[in-house]
Amino acid sequence: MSLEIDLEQRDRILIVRLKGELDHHTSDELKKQLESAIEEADIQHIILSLKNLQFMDSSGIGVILGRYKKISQKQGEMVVCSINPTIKRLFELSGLFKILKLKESEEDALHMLGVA
Amino acid sequence: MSLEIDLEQRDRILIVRLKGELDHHTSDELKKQLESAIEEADIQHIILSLKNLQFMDSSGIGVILGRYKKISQKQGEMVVCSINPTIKRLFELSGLFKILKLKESEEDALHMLGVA
Amino acid sequence: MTNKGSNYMELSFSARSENEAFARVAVASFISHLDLTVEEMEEIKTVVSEAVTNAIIHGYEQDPEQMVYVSTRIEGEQIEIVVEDKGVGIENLDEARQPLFTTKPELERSGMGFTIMENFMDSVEVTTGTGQGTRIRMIKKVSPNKIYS
Amino acid sequence: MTNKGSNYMELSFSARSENEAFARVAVASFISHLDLTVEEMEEIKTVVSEAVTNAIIHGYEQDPEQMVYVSTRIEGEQIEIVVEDKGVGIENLDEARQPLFTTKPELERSGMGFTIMENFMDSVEVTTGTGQGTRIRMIKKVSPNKIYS
Ligand SMILES: Nc1ncnc2c1ncn2[C@@H]1O[C@H](COP(=O)(O)OP(=O)(O)O)[C@@H](O)[C@H]1O
Ligand SMILES: Nc1ncnc2c1ncn2[C@@H]1O[C@H](COP(=O)(O)OP(=O)(O)O)[C@@H](O)[C@H]1O
Repeated sequence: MSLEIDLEQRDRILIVRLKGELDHHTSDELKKQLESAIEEADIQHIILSLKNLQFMDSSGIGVILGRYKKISQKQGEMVVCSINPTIKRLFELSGLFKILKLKESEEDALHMLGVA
Repeated sequence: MSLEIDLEQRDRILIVRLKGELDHHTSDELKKQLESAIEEADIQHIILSLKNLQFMDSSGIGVILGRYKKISQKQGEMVVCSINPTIKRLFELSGLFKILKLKESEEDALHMLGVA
Repeated sequence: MTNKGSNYMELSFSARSENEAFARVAVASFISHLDLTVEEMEEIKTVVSEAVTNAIIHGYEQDPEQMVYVSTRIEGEQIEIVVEDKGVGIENLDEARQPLFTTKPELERSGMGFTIMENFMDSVEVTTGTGQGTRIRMIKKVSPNKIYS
Repeated sequence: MTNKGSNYMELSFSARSENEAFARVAVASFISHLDLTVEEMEEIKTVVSEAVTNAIIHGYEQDPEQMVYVSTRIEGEQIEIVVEDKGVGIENLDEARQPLFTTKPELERSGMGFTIMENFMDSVEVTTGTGQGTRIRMIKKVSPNKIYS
């Protein structure tokens, strides 16, 4: 059980779908892929779609905060959706909901960012 | 992941459906349930239906041999069906196919025992 | 290390990041017959992951020739998990336990490891010192119908 | 116990039958990144189960206060698994390794444990003696594209 990363671009929004386990070991690859997408594809907003993410620890928080810093320099927003209870508590403990929005579904998240 | 045992009786045939893992730890319970079925329900034949059995080691062989002895005293037969490759090799190594028949499906096994 | 009426396991492994998942799975499998809720199980996997990752990254600075030690004991109403390394140790523990404090921001560490352990477990005891390695002993109480017998 | 260029883990646990599944899962999880075939993985789980069950039933006669030891090393093209107990030991090893030979027919043992280990692994070495415990060292070669690096 490792991490599968699926990236989809819609306008300047990057939808990041994660499946499997996000820990220190798998976070490096995620960081690399997100960095090059943000640089090369001129991404402004990020939607983290975590329906199939079965595990995440604080290494995931680190990657998310790092990418948030990048897109907030471009006045971008970060939205997270379909999050399980334990991972939600990690986000709460870390104060992540002060800087990113929580939505039920990818659709809600896209809607919030102005995509119909 | 432990062992789920599902028993169904048709005439004097006992269909034993196993799900999960059959090892030394779980074999005791299986032995107990089969013993009382053979004694109390007047079983003559046994069909072992192993489609959902994910793991088995030589403890399973022991339980099967023990029950075979019981029903062969009543001129009963034992048939195994829906077996995976690794478990099939265990049966082969142990010479089990000399005393019990292998069939593709429960239907084939029932058919062989004269049930339509 | 007496074992009376309890179930005990200990485990050690190379300080490689691919073993973080192994450590979580091993502990989860060891306690699987306790029938914990999905959330209790997730919490335990998370704290094991935090402590083991810290041993690898901070304790050993990712030297794969070093070994990380994990043990789990199920006894009465509690699960005790110990994660230990023989690495550099922590100089200032009070500071280290603060939320968001990290000595490795360049690795994008969030500084939330200790905070998560404290929130997900009933007690967290740390024994450490410069050059003395670090030992984290964590306890979680489980509901009485899950008592090990 | 040097660790150069290899990935190593060792594990010990109470001699309780519920830990047989734990031992299989731990070894399988440790080697999971090697991408073995389903059958290779099943074979390894089976031999771990055989050796651990023997340690519990024969070596320790099910005394839950005793400990069983399992280690796994991934190195070059091979996986080495060692299962050890400090129990009664085996008096006549040649006899014990015969297919269908068992000293515990009353427990419905099939006497196939050693035969299965020998068939599923590339080599099986046994070190034992009355009162000296039993150590089983098993090796399985894996295909070159699965070499650990
Ligand atoms: N096993 C350890 N060995 C040495 N230092 C450690 C260890 N665990 C934690 N620390 C120190 O404590 C700090 C805080 O740890 P933690 O709260 O887990 O956050 P993070 O791992 O994100 O830095 C670390 O940055 C490190 O300086
Ligand atoms: N760890 C052990 N300690 C003591 N005796 C053992 C051990 N493993 C195997 N033996 C002996 O070898 C015999 C054959 O073992 P095996 O082939 O696994 O069959 P089984 O476990 O079904 O008896 C056992 O019956 C037992 O007498």
